[in-house]
Amino acid sequence: MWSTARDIADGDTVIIWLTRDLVQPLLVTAGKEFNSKFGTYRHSDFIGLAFGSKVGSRTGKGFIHVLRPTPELWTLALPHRTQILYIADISLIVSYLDIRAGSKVIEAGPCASVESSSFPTTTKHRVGTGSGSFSHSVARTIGPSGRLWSYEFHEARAKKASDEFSRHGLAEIITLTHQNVCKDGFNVTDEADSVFLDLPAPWDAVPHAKQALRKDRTTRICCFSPCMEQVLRTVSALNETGFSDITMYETLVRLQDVSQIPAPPPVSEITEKLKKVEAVREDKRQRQIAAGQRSHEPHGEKRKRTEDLTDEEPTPPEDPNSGKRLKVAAVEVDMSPTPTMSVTPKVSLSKVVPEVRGHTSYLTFATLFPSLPTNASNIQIDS
Amino acid sequence: MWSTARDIADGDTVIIWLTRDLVQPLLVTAGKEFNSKFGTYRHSDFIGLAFGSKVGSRTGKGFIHVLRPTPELWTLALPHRTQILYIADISLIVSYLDIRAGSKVIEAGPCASVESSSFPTTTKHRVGTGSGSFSHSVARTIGPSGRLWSYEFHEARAKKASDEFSRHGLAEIITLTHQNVCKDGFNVTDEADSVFLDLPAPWDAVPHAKQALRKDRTTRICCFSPCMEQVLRTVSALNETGFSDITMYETLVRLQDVSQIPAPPPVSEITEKLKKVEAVREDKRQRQIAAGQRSHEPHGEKRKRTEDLTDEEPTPPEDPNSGKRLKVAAVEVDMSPTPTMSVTPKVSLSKVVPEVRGHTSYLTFATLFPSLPTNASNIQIDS
Amino acid sequence: MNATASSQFQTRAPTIKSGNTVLLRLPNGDTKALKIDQNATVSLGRVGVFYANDLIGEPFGRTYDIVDKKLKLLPPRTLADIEDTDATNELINDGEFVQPLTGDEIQALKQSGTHASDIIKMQIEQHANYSLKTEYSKEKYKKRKEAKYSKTFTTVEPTLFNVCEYWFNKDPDRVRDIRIDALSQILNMANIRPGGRYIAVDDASGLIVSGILDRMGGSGRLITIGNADSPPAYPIMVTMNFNEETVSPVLSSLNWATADESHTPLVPPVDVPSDQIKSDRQKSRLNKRKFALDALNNTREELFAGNFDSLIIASEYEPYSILERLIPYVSFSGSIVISSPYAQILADVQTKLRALPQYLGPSVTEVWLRRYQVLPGRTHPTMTTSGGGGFILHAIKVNDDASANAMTNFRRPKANGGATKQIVVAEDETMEDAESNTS
Amino acid sequence: MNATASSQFQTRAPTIKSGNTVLLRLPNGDTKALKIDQNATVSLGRVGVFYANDLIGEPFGRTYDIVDKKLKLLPPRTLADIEDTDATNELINDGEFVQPLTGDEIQALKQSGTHASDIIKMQIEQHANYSLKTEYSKEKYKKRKEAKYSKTFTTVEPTLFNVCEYWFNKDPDRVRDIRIDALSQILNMANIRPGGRYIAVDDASGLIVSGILDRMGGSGRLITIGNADSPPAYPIMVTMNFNEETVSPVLSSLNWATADESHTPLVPPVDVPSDQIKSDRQKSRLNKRKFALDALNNTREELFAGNFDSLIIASEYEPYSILERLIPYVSFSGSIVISSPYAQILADVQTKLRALPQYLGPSVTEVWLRRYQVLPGRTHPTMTTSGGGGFILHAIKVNDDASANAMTNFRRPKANGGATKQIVVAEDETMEDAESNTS
Repeated sequence: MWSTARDIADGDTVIIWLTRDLVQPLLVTAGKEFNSKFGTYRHSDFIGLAFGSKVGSRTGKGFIHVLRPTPELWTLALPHRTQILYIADISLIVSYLDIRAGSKVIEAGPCASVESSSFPTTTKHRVGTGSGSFSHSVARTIGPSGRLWSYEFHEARAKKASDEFSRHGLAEIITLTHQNVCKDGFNVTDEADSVFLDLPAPWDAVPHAKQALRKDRTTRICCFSPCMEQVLRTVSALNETGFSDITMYETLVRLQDVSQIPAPPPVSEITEKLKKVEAVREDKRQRQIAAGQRSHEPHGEKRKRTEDLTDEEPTPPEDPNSGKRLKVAAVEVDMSPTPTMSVTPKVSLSKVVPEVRGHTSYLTFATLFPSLPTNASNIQIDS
Repeated sequence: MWSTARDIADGDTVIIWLTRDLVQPLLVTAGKEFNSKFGTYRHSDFIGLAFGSKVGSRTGKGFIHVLRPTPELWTLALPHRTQILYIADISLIVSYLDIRAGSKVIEAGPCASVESSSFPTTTKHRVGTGSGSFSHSVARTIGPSGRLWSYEFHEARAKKASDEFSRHGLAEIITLTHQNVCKDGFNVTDEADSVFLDLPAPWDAVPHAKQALRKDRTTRICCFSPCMEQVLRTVSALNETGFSDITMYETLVRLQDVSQIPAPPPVSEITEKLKKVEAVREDKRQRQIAAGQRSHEPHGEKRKRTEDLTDEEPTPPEDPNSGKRLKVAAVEVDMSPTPTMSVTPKVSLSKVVPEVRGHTSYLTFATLFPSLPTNASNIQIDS
Repeated sequence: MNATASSQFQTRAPTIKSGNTVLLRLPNGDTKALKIDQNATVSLGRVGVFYANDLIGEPFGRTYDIVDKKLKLLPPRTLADIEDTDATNELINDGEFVQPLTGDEIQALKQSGTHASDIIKMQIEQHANYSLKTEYSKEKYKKRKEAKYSKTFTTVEPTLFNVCEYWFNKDPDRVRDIRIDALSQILNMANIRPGGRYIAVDDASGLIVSGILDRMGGSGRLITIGNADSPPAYPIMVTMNFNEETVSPVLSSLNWATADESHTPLVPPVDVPSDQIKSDRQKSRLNKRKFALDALNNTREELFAGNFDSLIIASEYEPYSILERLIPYVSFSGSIVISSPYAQILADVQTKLRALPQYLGPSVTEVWLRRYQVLPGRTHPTMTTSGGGGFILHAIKVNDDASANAMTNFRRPKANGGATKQIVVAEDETMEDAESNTS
Repeated sequence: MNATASSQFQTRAPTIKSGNTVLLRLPNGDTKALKIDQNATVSLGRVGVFYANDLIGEPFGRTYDIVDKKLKLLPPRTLADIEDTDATNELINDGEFVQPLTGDEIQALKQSGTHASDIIKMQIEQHANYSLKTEYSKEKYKKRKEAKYSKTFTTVEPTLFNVCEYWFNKDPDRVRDIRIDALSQILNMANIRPGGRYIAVDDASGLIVSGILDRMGGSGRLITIGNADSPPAYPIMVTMNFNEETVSPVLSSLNWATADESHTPLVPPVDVPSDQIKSDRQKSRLNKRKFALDALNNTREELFAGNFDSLIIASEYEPYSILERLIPYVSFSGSIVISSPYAQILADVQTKLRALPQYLGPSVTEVWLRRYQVLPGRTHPTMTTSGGGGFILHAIKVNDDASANAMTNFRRPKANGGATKQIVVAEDETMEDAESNTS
């Protein structure tokens, strides 16, 4: 897999972190340049630095972070960055399928069939081979003693993924096959510990999956489907094929939006401000009346102005949310809530970000228990 | 509806609040007694008190609160108190169906049909006539100028609900009919502003609902179904019957568990405690060695004991979560996290209660738009 | 439009009137609020321009096509229509359909008067991968494009649900994160009904005030406390298009200074000796001022007299400081409902209320709402959704002076004191000991 | 049981061994953890008693009926079986089926040796409303009752998923509200893999340690820091039934005193002059003590040498105070993962980390999990569920000393200082200005 050395070497894959929303992979190649809106960098500048270093651009304007790849950063760096949200799905699937050091796993990307044409191909929703998210995560978890058989229906995607796995040093762990598993099944029998299907019509592949799973131990399957109708049909197929403990989960992550703000002020603050506004206005009116009375000018313009002033009403702001500052006579009073004292403590308040992923897919899980022994000393068979 | 007077009168329905988990309705009847594990009360003691009063028992042991009924308290006081969770469903339905002062509403409880036998009768999940939650809430909202036609399939339940509505002064607002609406439909035509169906097979009643709804304005329907298969079939029926804007929601409330606890202490606290444990143990060992060396007794028992003591190891607790107090020699050190100073501020921390309602029902909504005019001056018809 | 539209529905008119601010749903799914004035021309940007008079008198909820600035009525969309058009963005974003015309190019074509269907044709022809797609997909893609560039729109009835959804989607901060499920629960928890009497503190642009007024149907009383020296402008009320009778007999407003019982507002004199009145204009102004002052004094008196059914708070100020000010005016057994975007703000309030026996059963709840796409064969929750719809604190105000209510001489004040202290614990919903108010 | 069970699965044995603590699922849905010892008799309360030897050597996941203390192997349950039995409580709780026999009566019958099917028959006969029910319901009710009083149980494989679910359901406080979805994300975010090197602070009964060890497969290094003077006992590891090779080559523990670089632990002398050694017993004890001291010193040296891949924290102490202590030992580009039951605790930490450039991209997420019942015709989310599964803070440790990494002389420290300050804002995921680290 990716380099585990402390420092970056020529030929390493690194992850360039520009901002949280702008993360991309880079194959370090001495002599090449990396250009971004955060400046220009020579690849050779990265070589010899520790993974995880902040690097300033050659012009001194801007900087980037050069990170060691992980399956999670790799997912974050994929073109469809919403895929980061699949960390919830991927990690739950790995746990439920009991994938760990040395596991033998099958995954299959979408296969087209006449039947599936009425179901979404779920390109957006895929975590399978195509995107590589699941593959990289599983390869990391099973390690060098494990095995991942990955099946991809689209030839071009299969080629691309295969190249990528080789570049990332995963060729020993991942075997990629371009095959329609719904029609042609898997190339192993009684060998896999678990199967993950990211297919529009997983029910077509379920019997093949049973064949591929080993029968001497408990094994598990997960079908990843965005729509409820797919789930209902998958559940039937799993049940008919002899899987047990059929269950279904949905999982998501809800990113929190943490803001540090002054503690909300007590309402006494605005009360005092409003009283001040009243007082200022009345004071101004009194002074204007006094000025008007002192004036010996004849009735007319001046008088009228004074009269107007005594009648002065506060100007209603067009929108109380946009205009917090009320002009009262010549005195301005800030009406926004502010801490009464400068020592008002700040508080960190957390809520879910305004817009979140509301659904990825339904995860239908099932278990295939070892076949019952045909004879046993202390155990009686009841079927 | 229920009394709006300030004080409780003989014959009023009140809500007795014993604890949050023990709330019950009571018809105040002079001469009767109310007995509970929180003491004994004479109904006549309540008469003349303000609604919302705390009342001590006649023995001086315990007290209760006597509240004015609201549809929400009524729901809380129902035998299946988990129904309180339906406040989310009921309030959203009222909003979506645009139920307000003067609305004319139809609601229907479960009707049995051959077809529906494969679907759950959802007794547990009903908010319809049977429980009265929805009826009371709607009656409150539509007020004296509104009208609620309530249909109930079970004769006994219909009778019970009818009596209850009369007792609560709702007879003018709610008309209860014992009828199988899936078979026999509703008794009004072109008159209702909205329809709410809490039926195992709502698709059977959808065409009847269309007939009952007025056609001169936009009207709306809601079908309340616990299972996804019911939703799928309802959506089809609504579409085929000519409803538009078909959509589906789920809504829940998540009660928060707020605890006021000392702020989590810094890890320096436990660090210092552990160092103290080390120091105490070493000090004890040194003193024991010194005592052993001062002793002139011959080798043997005493010597062995000292030797043991010098080798003393801390006793591992069987379970670190159960035994926080480590006995070190004769000195006890409290290992639980505690505030370093007595002035450590307390913090209020909030999380969702450990076990919550995960599902009530799916709410399938649809809209029936006014019929298109057959002729119109400035508008061309395109169908 | 229809004479049988019964009188009880005068909260808002069932048809569009001149001066209404109407929500219009555009082909791309956006909703716009536009004022519809008699004889005016209404512009919907790239969707087109039409004569406002065509909408006046129409019922809400209809769909129109704009043809030569005139409106052509279309039948309501069916599920099949939706299925063919709703997933436009899904297809376009999945990276397979690369849009061959840039936005600028399309804009130029439209400005040159090219018809939508021609633009679509051009798009399809230029589409690199298009020939690889099945006939089925082709047809779907065409329909979706047609929808996106069509000149149709739908008027949205200003129900509380629709108006809340519009404002929440537009700017959740302005409505203090109150989603429609939260608003619905707030109104039910506060027992809003025709004829009720309520106090509201609404810094949520008038969303709560709109909800209360909609439910009251012109009967009852609502006093709001605002932050400004002038009457609060609640912009959401504009979108609701209330009839005047829904609002004026019901709603009065104070601010935090005029709502202060200990404060005597400084107002210009209204009782000016008649010999000092110099003009009819001044006289009329003084009359108006007197009328306003009387209204202010009446509202103050009414508030201070108390016995309101509920107090509803959605404020930028610390909620407990508001409770301290306004709780005296709530009747026993009345509800207190406080909304906040943050659990922490309400957690702090709940901790305070638990220690005070006049607040019964304070609870903090988070609202939870999930919408589904229900297209045939493609049912699933919506792919993106709002992160949160807010938190609600509810409590009941009670008369905790049990000794005043004791009917016997058996009562021992001390034992009762103990019990009073214990109930603070008993109200804690995390406690399981139901025996705790036995002293 | 099967020779082809390949060598890489030695993290835990695929079959039940004597001494294992096995999870057993009972007919009422409860799961119990019981130690299975050779030649012992195991009691499952009212479900029955059986000989432990019948389970030893069996693969996990099988279902048995207890007949005369012997185990009779049953085939795995199908969906039809589940449909008939799963809703037992639903039916019983809906108030229509009133249970005519009390719990005590049933207990008495069972103790008198009455067979389950007879008890069911009696129940049915006594059931008041039973005759009113359809034949279909009768059959269903009978099957459900049978399941409830049957003497069957299923062994549960100690996968991380199953063990986490068992402990979380049993007592969420003891696992600090870490639900399986949270645990799974923690392990992935911390990049746990065979051969990795990790530091963990696990006050969650060893749930996190168990997860890390399960994923490491006996290869790599894990140092944990505990709160006690003695090695931490992680009770959840017992339920995992790890092989010895999974744990001992990988796991070492320190406590907060011995993990303090500035502190020299006070330990009894190990280098006692040979003339002072009075007995073989003392000598052996001194050797053991020396071995323990060497191990302690080695672990300390290893920790202080740093370069660990990740730091995982689930502690009752304030997380930032832990970060301050342990962050020096995490390698650049390494992950920091902190779990807490409370959003507020992590919000406070995130606010601190945002101001510190060595923490890249700190984010706080809430986990969200929903389980469904998938019985034919009755698919819906489970009616009750856990309220929360915890919150996770993730950040990446970076070498923020950009000047040390500057490859040119163009760099202007001051401009860079400005940029450094700006990135605190840039990492805030609520900011949309992607240009902010251009100085």
